Amino acid sequence: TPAATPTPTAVVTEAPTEAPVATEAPTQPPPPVEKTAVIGFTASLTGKLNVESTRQNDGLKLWMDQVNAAGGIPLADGSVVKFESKFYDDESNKDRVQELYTKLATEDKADFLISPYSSGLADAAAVIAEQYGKVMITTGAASDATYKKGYALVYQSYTPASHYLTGALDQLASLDPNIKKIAIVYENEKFSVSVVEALKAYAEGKGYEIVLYEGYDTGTTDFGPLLNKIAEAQPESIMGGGHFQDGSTFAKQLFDKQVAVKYLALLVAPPEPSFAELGDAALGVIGPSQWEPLAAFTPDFGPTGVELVDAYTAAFGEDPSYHSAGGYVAGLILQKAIETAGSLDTAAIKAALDGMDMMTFYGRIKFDTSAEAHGLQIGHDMVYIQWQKDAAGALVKQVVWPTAGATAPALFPLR
Amino acid sequence: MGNSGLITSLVDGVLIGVIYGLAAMGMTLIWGVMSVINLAHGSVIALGMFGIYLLFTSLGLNPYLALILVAILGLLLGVIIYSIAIHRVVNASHLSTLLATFSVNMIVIGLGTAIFSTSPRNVNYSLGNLTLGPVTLLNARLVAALAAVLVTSALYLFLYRTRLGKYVRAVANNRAAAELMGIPSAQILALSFGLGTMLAAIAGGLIATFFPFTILSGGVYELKSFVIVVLGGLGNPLGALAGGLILGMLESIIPIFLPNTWVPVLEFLLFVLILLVRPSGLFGVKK
Amino acid sequence: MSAILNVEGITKRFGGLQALTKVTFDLPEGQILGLIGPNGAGKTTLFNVINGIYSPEEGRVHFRGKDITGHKPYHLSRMGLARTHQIVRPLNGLTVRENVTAGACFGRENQKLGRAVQIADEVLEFIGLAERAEQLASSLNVAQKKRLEMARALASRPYLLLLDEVLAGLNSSEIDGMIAIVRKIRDQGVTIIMIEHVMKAVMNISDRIIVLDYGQQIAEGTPQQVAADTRVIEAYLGDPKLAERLMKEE
Amino acid sequence: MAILEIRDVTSGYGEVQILWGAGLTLEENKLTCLVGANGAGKTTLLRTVMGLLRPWSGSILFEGKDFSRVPAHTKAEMGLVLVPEGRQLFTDMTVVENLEMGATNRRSRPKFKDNLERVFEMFPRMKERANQKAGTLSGGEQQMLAVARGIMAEPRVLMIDELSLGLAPLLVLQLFDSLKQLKKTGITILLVEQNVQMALAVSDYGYVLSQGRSELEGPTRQLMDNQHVRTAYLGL
Amino acid sequence: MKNWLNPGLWFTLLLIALLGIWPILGQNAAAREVIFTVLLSVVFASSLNILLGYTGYVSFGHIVFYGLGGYIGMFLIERYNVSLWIATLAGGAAAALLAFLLGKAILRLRGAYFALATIGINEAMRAFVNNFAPFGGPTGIELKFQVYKAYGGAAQALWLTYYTIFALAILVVLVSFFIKQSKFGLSLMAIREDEDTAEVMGVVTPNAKTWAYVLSAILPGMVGVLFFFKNGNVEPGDAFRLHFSIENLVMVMLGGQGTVLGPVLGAVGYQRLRGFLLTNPVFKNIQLSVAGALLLLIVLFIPAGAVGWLRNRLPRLRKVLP
Ligand SMILES: Nc1ncnc2c1ncn2[C@@H]1O[C@H](COP(=O)(O)OP(=O)(O)OP(=O)(O)O)[C@@H](O)[C@H]1O
Ligand SMILES: Nc1ncnc2c1ncn2[C@@H]1O[C@H](COP(=O)(O)OP(=O)(O)OP(=O)(O)O)[C@@H](O)[C@H]1O
Ligand SMILES: [Mg+2]
Ligand SMILES: [Mg+2]
Repeated sequence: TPAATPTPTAVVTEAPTEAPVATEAPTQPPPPVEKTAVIGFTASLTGKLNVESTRQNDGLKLWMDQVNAAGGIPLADGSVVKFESKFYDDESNKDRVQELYTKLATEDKADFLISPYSSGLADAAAVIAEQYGKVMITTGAASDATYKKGYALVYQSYTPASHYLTGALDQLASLDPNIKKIAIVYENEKFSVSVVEALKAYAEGKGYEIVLYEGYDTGTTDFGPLLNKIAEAQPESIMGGGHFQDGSTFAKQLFDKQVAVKYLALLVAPPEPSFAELGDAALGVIGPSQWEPLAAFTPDFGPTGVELVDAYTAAFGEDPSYHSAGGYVAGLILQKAIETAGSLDTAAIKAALDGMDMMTFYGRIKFDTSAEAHGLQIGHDMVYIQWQKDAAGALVKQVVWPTAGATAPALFPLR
Repeated sequence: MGNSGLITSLVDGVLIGVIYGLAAMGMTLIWGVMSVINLAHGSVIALGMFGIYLLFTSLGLNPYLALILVAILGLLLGVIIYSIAIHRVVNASHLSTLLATFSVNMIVIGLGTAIFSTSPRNVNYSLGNLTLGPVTLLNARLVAALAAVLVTSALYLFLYRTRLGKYVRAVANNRAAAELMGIPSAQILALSFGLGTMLAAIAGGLIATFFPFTILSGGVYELKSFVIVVLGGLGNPLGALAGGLILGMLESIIPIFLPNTWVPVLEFLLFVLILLVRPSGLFGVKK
Repeated sequence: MSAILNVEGITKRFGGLQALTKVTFDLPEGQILGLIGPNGAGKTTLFNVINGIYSPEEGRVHFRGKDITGHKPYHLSRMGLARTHQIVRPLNGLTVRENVTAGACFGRENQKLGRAVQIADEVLEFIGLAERAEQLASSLNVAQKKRLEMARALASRPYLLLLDEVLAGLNSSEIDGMIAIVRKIRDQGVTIIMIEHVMKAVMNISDRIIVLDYGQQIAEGTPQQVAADTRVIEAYLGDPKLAERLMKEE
Repeated sequence: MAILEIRDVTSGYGEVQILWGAGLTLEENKLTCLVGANGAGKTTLLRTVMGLLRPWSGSILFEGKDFSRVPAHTKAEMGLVLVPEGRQLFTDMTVVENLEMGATNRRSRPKFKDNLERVFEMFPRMKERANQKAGTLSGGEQQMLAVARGIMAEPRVLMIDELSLGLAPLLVLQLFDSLKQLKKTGITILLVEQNVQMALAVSDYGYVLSQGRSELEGPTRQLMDNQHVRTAYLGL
Repeated sequence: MKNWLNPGLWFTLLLIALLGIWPILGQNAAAREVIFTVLLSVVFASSLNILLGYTGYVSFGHIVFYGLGGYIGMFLIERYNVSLWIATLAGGAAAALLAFLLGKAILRLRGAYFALATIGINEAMRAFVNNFAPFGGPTGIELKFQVYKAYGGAAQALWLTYYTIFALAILVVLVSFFIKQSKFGLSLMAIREDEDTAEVMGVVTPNAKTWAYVLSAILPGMVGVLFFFKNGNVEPGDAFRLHFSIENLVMVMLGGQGTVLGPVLGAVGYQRLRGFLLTNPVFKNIQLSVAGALLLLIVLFIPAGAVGWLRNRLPRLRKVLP
């Protein structure tokens, strides 16, 4: 029963040195057989994805430490399973992803796999997971395409890319129905393109006029030419972006150039805490987030948002970002599936995942089970944050959409 | 696109182009003098960025003052890199130096990632804006462009007006002969490498005053430097400046007519074309 | 005897510099033609025009009856025209045998590799480098490198051989050896043009001599005629008295 | 007085030994010549003296001081100048720039103008070609430039490897004549030549190098008159 | 022919055979993946060596052939459902064609200018593919998992690509050996030593260079298809990654350019070194710097590469180690 499961957060508040299983049991039965399950993945210790990947890795590590400290997960046969991780540096590129995942799946005898950060790397890893019949929970891999390739064992914890910015458009419509001119400016790369393609179709369906639809290359630092083009097109709203660096640079240069725009929503960058370093340039910028500490979901499994933030901050000395939450929730999904299955058997766990529908600190988790898009995340939704000023004039993040979860009204129009 | 748009684009192009030119100058100098293709160029640019960042954030130094320190450190770093990694192989087979600089790059990037991670940094220091008619400019960019022009002129005067500069050119042309003429070639080579590294570090430092960066950011400028070096002619510092300007203008003008993402296609095609038509560069003397 | 080479009115300029002016001559098969003249007179440039490195501004070159003006060097090599370089250019990273084998492979006979190696060994024997066959070309000394240049050219079995100062830098016994070799080559029926500043050799070996000065042909004839020509003495050979004075003076 | 003394030097390339104990002494203001068959090691000796090759053993004394470990550029600065085999010009620089590069040491700089005039007089062709890139000169012109550049350095000791290489007979005569003039201006000269007869004729003292060893030495007259020397070493 | 008896050839082949058979014997998938990476570089580096080592032309952007081959192959598999074999051949053919067309133009350039031009070509190609809709633009091309069914499932497909690359590795050694021993090889080496002289000697340099370029492009084009087929997707950034190109240059130099064994040793050594450091618990956090430092030491103390060093030390080996 779920109640008998020591949830990780419950343990953190207890003295971690005590073995919870032993103390809780009233009649001192022989200690249960302890199994160790290996979780394998690669992380980008070097290369361009290093930051996001490290946070994701930290989140996962927190989950694992908590479960292990809580004494592991009891299985149906009376044994308990604890976890151990094996991971290697994928250098943020695809060359060795398959080599390393194969090593994880075979030599290192990983029982479960977690994806690397980013859709591209996850894609390469998924083939191996599928081939060795290992369940893989992906995180940081939003691109829809991976889950439409016919995999049976790959499960997505992120909201798919196609949903990243559609909510922003809904918000815009509710803020000012008269705004019609949108510029979509995006990083010309797999993930961002899948986001804006969906956005574009959605916007056109709603009768918006796309005055500029243009990509920029990964690694762009000088947005001057693009900004001049935007200024010429005179959009009322700008949406798009890509990853942290280009997104924050874009926001900054847009501000420096004093381009007039009423609504600005960018991918990935705004939810990052360090986005605040932009100062006034950050003010009013909106961004979709997989998760926010502010978002007050009532979990039916795992810790609450507040508990997670406290534990994470204690462990790593910084606030968790949604990448951290993604790493954590990947573990949580696995935990729930093992508990439901009561064993480490792949078929049973697959069945548990297929049937999963739970509420966590991160939001709802449910997977598509159709043949066309098996494993695609369909339960989880994005929240939209905006940088605003608090009473003291410091920049703070507020959830501004959907209104149900909003912590403050949106600052509108931007400038 | 209207006239004001064009003017804005041109001004932007010039300002960024000068910086590109400065970044490329270090590469062209090292290449011209010792035929070393410096694959650590990008990482030195990144170190220049971090130099400014660290001096600014931890010592609170004014970034432009910090630039002087960064320049000196850059020179030293170059001399050290030369003595450890390059000197032994500078006469060995043509490509050994390529490997040596590649290794240096790996070491710097590896350590840099371990220390700084690849999260972007910002030098939060603003000089404000300047608005002239339709054009709005960041003062930081203006200052950077000016600084770049100054550094270029200084380098030019050094190479063509001073004895030491002539020695550098002589060593570049024939090392053994220079040695026979009483020119201490090893020191000259170390100095040249140091100067090249210094220029890269300065360029990095200036870029850091208006763009965010990571330890990997230098790579982009390294690639652009290759293009510029060819446009301007190998080993020609003024050519590098002109090449940088051309590149900067192309980058700001092409998007007026085509989607932004076609810029690199045209840029590199043009590059290959120029190589074929005028391999000695637009400003090199024709053979 | 028919002419193997006809040079008609060749003019070559480098920028403002007129390196060759209307150079014209015919070369009968089987002869040795000496080409002399002061430094910078245009001798090497003439070789470069004949074997296709430069194309001339004016004039034509015919080789064995065919117009070859502006043909690529590699075509001319296939047609039987070989040369050596004034400043030796061995293929340094290859062995002596490989150098010469390459000569045989891509020369007039366009030999298969196996046969080319045989030819190379024969030529090396002939030229006196046989025991160095396995050495890297870079480790040879000046005299040996000159021989290597010769060997490589010979291995291509040319009809016409252009020799650019093959005697420069050799001591007198080496020079004698080389002259003997050049004679033997001629005796095998190869026509030779030879640029040389070593007078005792040129005068000895040439059937005919052409003298260039500032790109112009200033004299032409048998060695005796040329040696007696006052313009040649003035521009090139120098006053014999000067030599005497030099030798005597303390 | 001996300005340069080379004692029992051994040296070579990689592991191949070329010099097996070569020695010679240059008297100040004298013209000394070094002859020997092709491959005897003359060039190797000059390179070793100059410091382009490291001596394996033996010593090199310049004005009585040990000089063996001094790098080439310091030697040049001190006035030991080599006109090398293969010329080693700055091919991408003009004739005049090459001559300027010759005059880099402290003693030569103030005399640059005078020396320039002097070499233009010696080699009028250099004046004609003053602004041509050295790499495009004819073989003989390059040789002239190499010698001229050596003279520009205002050397104390001038070592010339193969002075007459590739030069027209008339010019060779004039050049040997000029060497005698140079000697009078206080330059000590070491000449390596294949044109043995001429070299011995203009020199004061001669050495014969054979297979990396100094075989014979003596005033040039004596060497010339010695029949054994003539046939065995000079190929006359 | 007596060439066949060359011990160096057999040694090289034996080395590859031992490497290649090891995963097959134990049906060890982890080993297979490790060796796949190594063999990929063996093929790439040895091909590059034909141009770099034999002909003396440095191609920085050789990855363009790998990328283009990979794209063409993936396009055919995804769009027209052709078999892996045909796709692989097509990838090689596309690379060869590109090399042929390019060769006519850029091989006129020498030294650094050629090297730079190859960078330009690669970057232009990458930027172009990024904008080229039929190849999926920035999203690239993805294969359905279904595709592997035709080869008996994903596991079998991965083994098949492995056997193929194993065969290509053997092939590349044979090709580079026989080129080196041939008249064609001699013409390339003459060009390497002195192109003008080679021309004077009768080497038809434009043709020889172009064929060397084409030969050095084919196999990289083919392994590109194998690699991306195995990955299941291809994106511009992965296909035309300049850094990988330079790494392969490094391998050639490490092993010894211009030799048959050199690039093989270099590829094995470099990839295994990186692989070891990446997975070693002590080094994995600073693996890049450690690899860099080791590389630097090797470069400084044996700049001629392993085989070059051996050949210089023991000249008798010159004949034995081609
Ligand atoms: N590429 C070039 N550019 C400019 N001038 C050149 C070029 N090549 C040769 N010259 C000039 O043309 C003239 C003729 O040169 P060439 O090499 O033919 O002389 P040469 O008769 O062979 O002399 P030498 O006996 O010294 O070798 C020389 O004055 C030389 O400086
Ligand atoms: N770089 C080198 N590597 C190996 N051996 C060399 C090298 N340079 C010269 N040698 C060898 O050293 C020996 C002596 O050469 P050196 O050039 O000193 O002779 P030399 O007396 O100057 O001859 P020459 O009159 O031909 O110039 C020759 O046998 C030559 O093969
Ligand atoms: Mg000549
Ligand atoms: Mg010599």
